[in-house]
Amino acid sequence: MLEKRLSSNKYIYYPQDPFYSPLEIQMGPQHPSTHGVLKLKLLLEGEKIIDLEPTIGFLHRGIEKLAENLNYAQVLPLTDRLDYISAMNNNTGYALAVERLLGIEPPPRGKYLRTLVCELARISSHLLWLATHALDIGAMTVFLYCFREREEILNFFEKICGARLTVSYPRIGGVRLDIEDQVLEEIYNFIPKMHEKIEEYEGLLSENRIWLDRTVGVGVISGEEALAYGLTGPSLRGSGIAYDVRKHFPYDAYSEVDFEVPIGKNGDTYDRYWCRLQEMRQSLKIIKQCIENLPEGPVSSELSPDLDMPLYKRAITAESWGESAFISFLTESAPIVPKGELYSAVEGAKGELGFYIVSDGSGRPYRLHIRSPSFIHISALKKLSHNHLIADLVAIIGTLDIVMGECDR
Amino acid sequence: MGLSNNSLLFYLFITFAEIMVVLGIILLHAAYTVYIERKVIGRMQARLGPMEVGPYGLLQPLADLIKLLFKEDILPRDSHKTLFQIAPLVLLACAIANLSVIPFNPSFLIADVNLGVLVVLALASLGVYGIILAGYSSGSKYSLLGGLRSAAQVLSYEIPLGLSLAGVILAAESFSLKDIVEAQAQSLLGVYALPQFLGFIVFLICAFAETNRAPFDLPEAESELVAGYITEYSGFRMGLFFLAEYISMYIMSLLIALCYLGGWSLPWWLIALFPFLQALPPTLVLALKVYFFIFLFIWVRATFPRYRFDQLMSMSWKILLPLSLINFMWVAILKRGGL
Amino acid sequence: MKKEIKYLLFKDLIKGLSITLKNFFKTPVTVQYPKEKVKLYPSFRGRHALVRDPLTGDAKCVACLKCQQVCPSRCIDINYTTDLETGARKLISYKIEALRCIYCGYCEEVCPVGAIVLTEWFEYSSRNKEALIFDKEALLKNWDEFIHSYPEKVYTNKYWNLKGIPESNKSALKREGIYVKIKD
Amino acid sequence: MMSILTQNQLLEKIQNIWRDSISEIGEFRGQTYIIIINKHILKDLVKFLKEIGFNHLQTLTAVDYINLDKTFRFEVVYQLYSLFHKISLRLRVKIPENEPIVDSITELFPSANFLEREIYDLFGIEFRGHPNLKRILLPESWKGYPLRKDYPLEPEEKPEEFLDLKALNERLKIDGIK
Amino acid sequence: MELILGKLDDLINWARSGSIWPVTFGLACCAIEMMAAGASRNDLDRFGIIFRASPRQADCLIVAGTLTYKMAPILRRVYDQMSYPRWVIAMGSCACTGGVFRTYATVQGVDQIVPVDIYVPGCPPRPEALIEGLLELRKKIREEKRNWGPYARKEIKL
Repeated sequence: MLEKRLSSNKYIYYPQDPFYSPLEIQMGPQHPSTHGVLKLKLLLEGEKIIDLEPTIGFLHRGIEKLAENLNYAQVLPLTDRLDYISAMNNNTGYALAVERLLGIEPPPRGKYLRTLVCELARISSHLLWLATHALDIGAMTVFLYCFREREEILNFFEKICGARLTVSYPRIGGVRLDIEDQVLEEIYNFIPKMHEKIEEYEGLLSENRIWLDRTVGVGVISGEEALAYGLTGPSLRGSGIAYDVRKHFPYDAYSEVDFEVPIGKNGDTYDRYWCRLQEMRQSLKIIKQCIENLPEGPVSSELSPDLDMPLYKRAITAESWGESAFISFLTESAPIVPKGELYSAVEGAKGELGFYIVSDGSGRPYRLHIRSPSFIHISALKKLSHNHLIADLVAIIGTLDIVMGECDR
Repeated sequence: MGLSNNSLLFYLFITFAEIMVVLGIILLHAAYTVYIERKVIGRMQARLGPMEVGPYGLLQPLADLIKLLFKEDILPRDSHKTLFQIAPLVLLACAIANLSVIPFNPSFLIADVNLGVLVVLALASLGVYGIILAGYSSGSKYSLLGGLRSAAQVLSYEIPLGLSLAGVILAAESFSLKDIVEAQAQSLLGVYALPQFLGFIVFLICAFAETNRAPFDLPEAESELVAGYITEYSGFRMGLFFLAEYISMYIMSLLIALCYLGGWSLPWWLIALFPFLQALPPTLVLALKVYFFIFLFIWVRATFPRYRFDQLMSMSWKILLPLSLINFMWVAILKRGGL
Repeated sequence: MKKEIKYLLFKDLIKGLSITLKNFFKTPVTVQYPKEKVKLYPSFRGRHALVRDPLTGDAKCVACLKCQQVCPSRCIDINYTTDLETGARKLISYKIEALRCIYCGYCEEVCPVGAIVLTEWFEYSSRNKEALIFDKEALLKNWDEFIHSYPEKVYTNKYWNLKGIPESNKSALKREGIYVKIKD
Repeated sequence: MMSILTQNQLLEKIQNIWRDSISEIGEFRGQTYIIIINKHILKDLVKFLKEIGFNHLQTLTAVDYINLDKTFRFEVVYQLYSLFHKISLRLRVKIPENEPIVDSITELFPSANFLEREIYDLFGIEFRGHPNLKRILLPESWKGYPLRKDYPLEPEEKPEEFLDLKALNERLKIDGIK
Repeated sequence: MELILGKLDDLINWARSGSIWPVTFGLACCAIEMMAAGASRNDLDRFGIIFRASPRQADCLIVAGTLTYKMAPILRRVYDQMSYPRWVIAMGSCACTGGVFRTYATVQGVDQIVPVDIYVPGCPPRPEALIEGLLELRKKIREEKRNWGPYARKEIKL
C-alpha cells in the first residue's frame, strides 16, 4: 500500500484534512550521512518518517560477473574492494571458500596469521564504524580519535604487506608472506594502548547524556525479528542472539583461541554500539593469543595453486589492449579444480560474509555469489526506522554499519 | 542654529566613527574566531588546524574571504529570488544591530538606551526571520526543514532566555546593560552568576541554542540536513551567514559576561585575593570573559554529540522553562530579603 | 540515587570535556606531509618501474608474459620478438597503464627474474592521462628516479622473495633470492 | 520444545513427504544439498523447514547453467541454517528457461526481499508474490540481465542517459566551458 | 595596467588556492582514504581544505571511487550545482579509467562526463598521494589568468 503510494508519486490525501500532504525527501546518494551512495526516499510527516524506500546499486560494479571471467587467484583482489574497510576478512572468506573447494588447508602458521590480521581488520572496521556513527550523531571529535588509532592499524598492514586498504594478504592456501618479528612485537605493544583508547571513546560517549538520549530505544528490533530480517554480526548480537560464524562454523584458528561473543539485551542502537565496543576488546584478546601461540613453519600450503592456476584462453570483449596476453600457458602440475558447488561463510566485520562458488572444473569460477551482510541489512532499514525521526534514521543507518561497496558489489 | 547644526553633525560623525570602530573590531574578531575555532578544535582532535596559508595559517580567514568574494553567486531556479538575496542581510543586520546597545566599558556605548536588554532580545527574535526566509526562499526541502527547525528552536529558547534574564533585571532593577553591570558590582557577591546560578546555567544553555551552536546545531546538522538553511547558498552570501553566526556568538558571550559575570568589573573578593587585578583596564577584563565563553563554545562543539529535535524542544519547555521560573522566584525571594 | 546526583552534577559532560581538554595539551599526531617526508615501509606498492640491470643497462624482463597473464585488471601490454634460432625472446615494448592498475602486486610476485617492481613512490599525480601510461623508457626512468635516493647498497623486494612460502612453490631464481646491486 | 534433529532424520522426513519432487540428495565437501525439480513445492518445503527451526536464511541466489544443463537453465539456491539444530541445508530448485518463475518466500523470510529482487534484476527470474519486484542494483531503464551467461561482460551499447551526458560534456569541452 | 591586473590575479589565485573546499563525494574505497586524509594524521585543514556537504559551497569535486552508469547522472548534477570556479580531481584508478572493473556497469573514466583537472593514481591512493594531488591542483590554480569570479562564467546554451 505504502509502496504503491511511493511509486506512483502521488500522495493520497487524508480525507479529514484537505491540506495534509506528507513531505517527500530524497536523501542521498550524495549525502554526508548515507555512508557512501545509498539513496533513501523518505516520506515525512513533519520530521517523522512514515515511509522509507532504499534505492541501492549506485556502486554496482559487476564484481560477480567479472569474477566469472577471471581465474580463482585473480578474483582475490576484487574481494578487497567489497568491504573495503576490512579487506582482510573478505580475502580470508574468499580464500577459505576456494580452499574448501579444492580440499586443501593452510599450515598452522598461515591459519594463525590469518586470524591475527582478520581481527586487526575487524578492529579497524569497528573504529571506522564508531567514527562515522559518532559523526552522524554529531560528536566530531570521536571521528578523529578513531581515525588516529585506525592509522596505526593501517600502518601495521602496510608493514605486513605493503598496502593500507586493499591488502590482498590472505591467499588461497595461507597468506602471502610471513610477518616480521618486529611487526609482531609492535602489534603486541599496541594491544594495551588500544585498550586505553577504547576507554577514551567510552569516556566521551558511553555515559554522555546526549549520546544516551540519542541511542537508547532507537531502532529497536527483537532477536527473532532480527534473525528473520537476516541481520547478522553485531547487529544481530545486539538483539541477544549469540550467532557468530566464528563459533558456529569455526575456521582458521578460531577454534583454538579463547574468546567470548558479547550480546546485548534490548536490541537498540545503544546495545549494538556496546556490542561492537566489546567486540573490539575481544578482538584484542584474540590478537594477543595469536601472537603468543604463533606456531613456526611455512605460511602457505604446498598444494596451494595460487597464482599458477590453470589458465584457459579467455574470451576477450575489451578493446585490443593486452590481447597477446591470452596465449594460454597451461601449467600441467596445477591441481584440477573439482566440479561442485559450496557455500562458505566467515564472520566479517559487518556480519556473515558468505561466498557461494559453483565450479565447472575449469580455472575460473562458474558462478560466484557473495552474500554480503550490508545488502541484507539495508532491507531491514525500513523496519528499524519506522515512526522514527530523521535524526534517528541517521543513527540507525550508522548502527547497521553499512558499506556500499559490499552491498552493491 | 548653526551651532546646533554643527553639534548634530558632530554627533553624527562621532556615532558613525564609533559604529565603524565597533564594526571593524567585531568583524575582525568574527573572522578570526573562525581561525581560532579551527585551531582549537584541531588541537583537541590531535591535529594542527590551518598551517600553510600564511605563517601558522594566520592568513586563512583572509584567503577564505577573498575566495568567497570572487565566487559565483548562484540563484537556484526554484528559489524566490528577492527573498533569497536579502535573507542573509536580514540575519546579519539583526546580529550587528545588537552591538549598538552593548557597552564595552563604562564610557563606550553607541546608543545608551535604557531598555538595552529588551533590544537585544527583540533583535535576536528578529534574526530568526533571516533564517526562515533563507529556508523558505531556497526552494529546497532540506533548507525548508532547516529553516523550520531553526525557527522553532530559536523561538522556544527565547522564552527561558528572557525569563532567566528577568531575574537579572529584577536584581539590578534596570533594563540598561550598563546599569546591570554597575548594580552587579555593588551586589553582595559581585557577580550574578553565583546567587542566580540556576539562571546562569539556563542562560548558558539557551545561548548555545540561540546561536545554533553544538550541541544544538540542528538547523545546519550536516549529517541530517546537508547544510540546513544555507544548503543552497554559495559564494559571499554563505559567508554572510557564517559571519552572522559568529557575531551572534560574540553577542551571546558579551551578554553572559555583562549580565552574569560583572562585565568589565571584577568582584570585590577577587580583587581582595589578587590586588594586582585592579590594574587591568575594564575593556580587557570584559574581553577576557568574552574569550573564555568563546572558548567554551568551541570546546563544547568539539566534545558533545548533537541533540535530536524533539529532545531539544522538550528540554526547552519541560526543563529550562520551569528552571528559569524557579530562578525568577528565587531572585524575588532574595530581593524581598534585601540581598 | 547516586546516579541521579551524578546526572545533576553533569559528571558525564565534565568527563567528556576533560578528555578533549587533555588532548588539547597533547602534541598532535599530524605529519606535515610536504614538509616532513612520510615514512614508507619497505615494499609499499606504489609507482611501477622496470629494474635496470646494472650489467647490461637494460631492463631485466625476459618477456615471459607471466605478469601480463596474471594481471587482474589487464593493464600490462608486452610486445616481443622471438629469436628463431635460439628461441630467446627479446622485449620490444612494455607498457603499463598506471591509471588502470590496482596495485595488487601480482606482477612482481609472479615475475621469475625480478624485473618489475612497484616502488615506494606515490607522488605522481598528473594533469593529463597520457603521462600516466608508462612505456619501457618511462618505467626505466621511474626505476632510476627511485633508486637514486635509495639508501642501501642492495635492493631487494619482499615480493621477489616471499618469506615463509614453501620452496617448491617458487621459481628457481626466487629460491636463491633476487637482488639488485646498486652501488659498489 | 522440539527435540534436536540429526541431519539424517531431517532428510528422511523431507524425503517422506516430497519424494516425487526431489531428484537428488547429495553431499559435496560436507555440505548437504537437495535438488528439487518441481518448483511448486518450494514454498511448502521452506515453510516446513522454518517451522521445525530453520530460522536463518544464509543466502539466496541463482545460477545460470546454460552451458551445462539444457533442460533446466536456471537454478535458484536457498542456503538455510538452523541455530537450534545446528544443521545447514541447501535447496537447489531447478527452473526451466521458458518459465522463469518461482514462488517468493519473502513472507517467511523478510531477508529474502532484497535477495529475490537482486535475482530478478540480474537473472530475470520472477518471484510470484513478491511485494515489490523491480530492479534493484541496475537502473530501471536497463535492458537485459547481466548475470546470464549469454550477456557479455562489456556490452557495446551504453545506457542512453550516459551517452547524453557524454555528448554534453564533449560539447562543453569544445566551447571551452568548464 | 597589466601589472596591476597581474597582481590582482595573483591575489585571487592565492586566495583560491589557499582555501579549496571540496564537496564530500565519496563513492567507494577511495572515500575512506579521503576521510583519512582529512583526519588527524594528515589533516587537510592545514591547507585550508575543509569538506563541505553542499556542492553549492564547494570549489572542488574529488571523485573518490568507482563511478557506475547509475551514478553518472548524479555526478554530473553535483558538478553542475557547484558554483564557478570549480575543479575536479579524479582520485584512484576506478575514477580515472574504470580500473579493474571493465564491466557492464562501470563508467570507464569520469573524464567522459566531467572535465578532470588532476588524476591521482593509486588503488586507493594513500592520503599523502591525495594531498600531493591537491597541491598539484593548487599549482594549477596559481597559473590561471583573468579567471575572476562571479562574472566569468559563460552562459551554457543547450
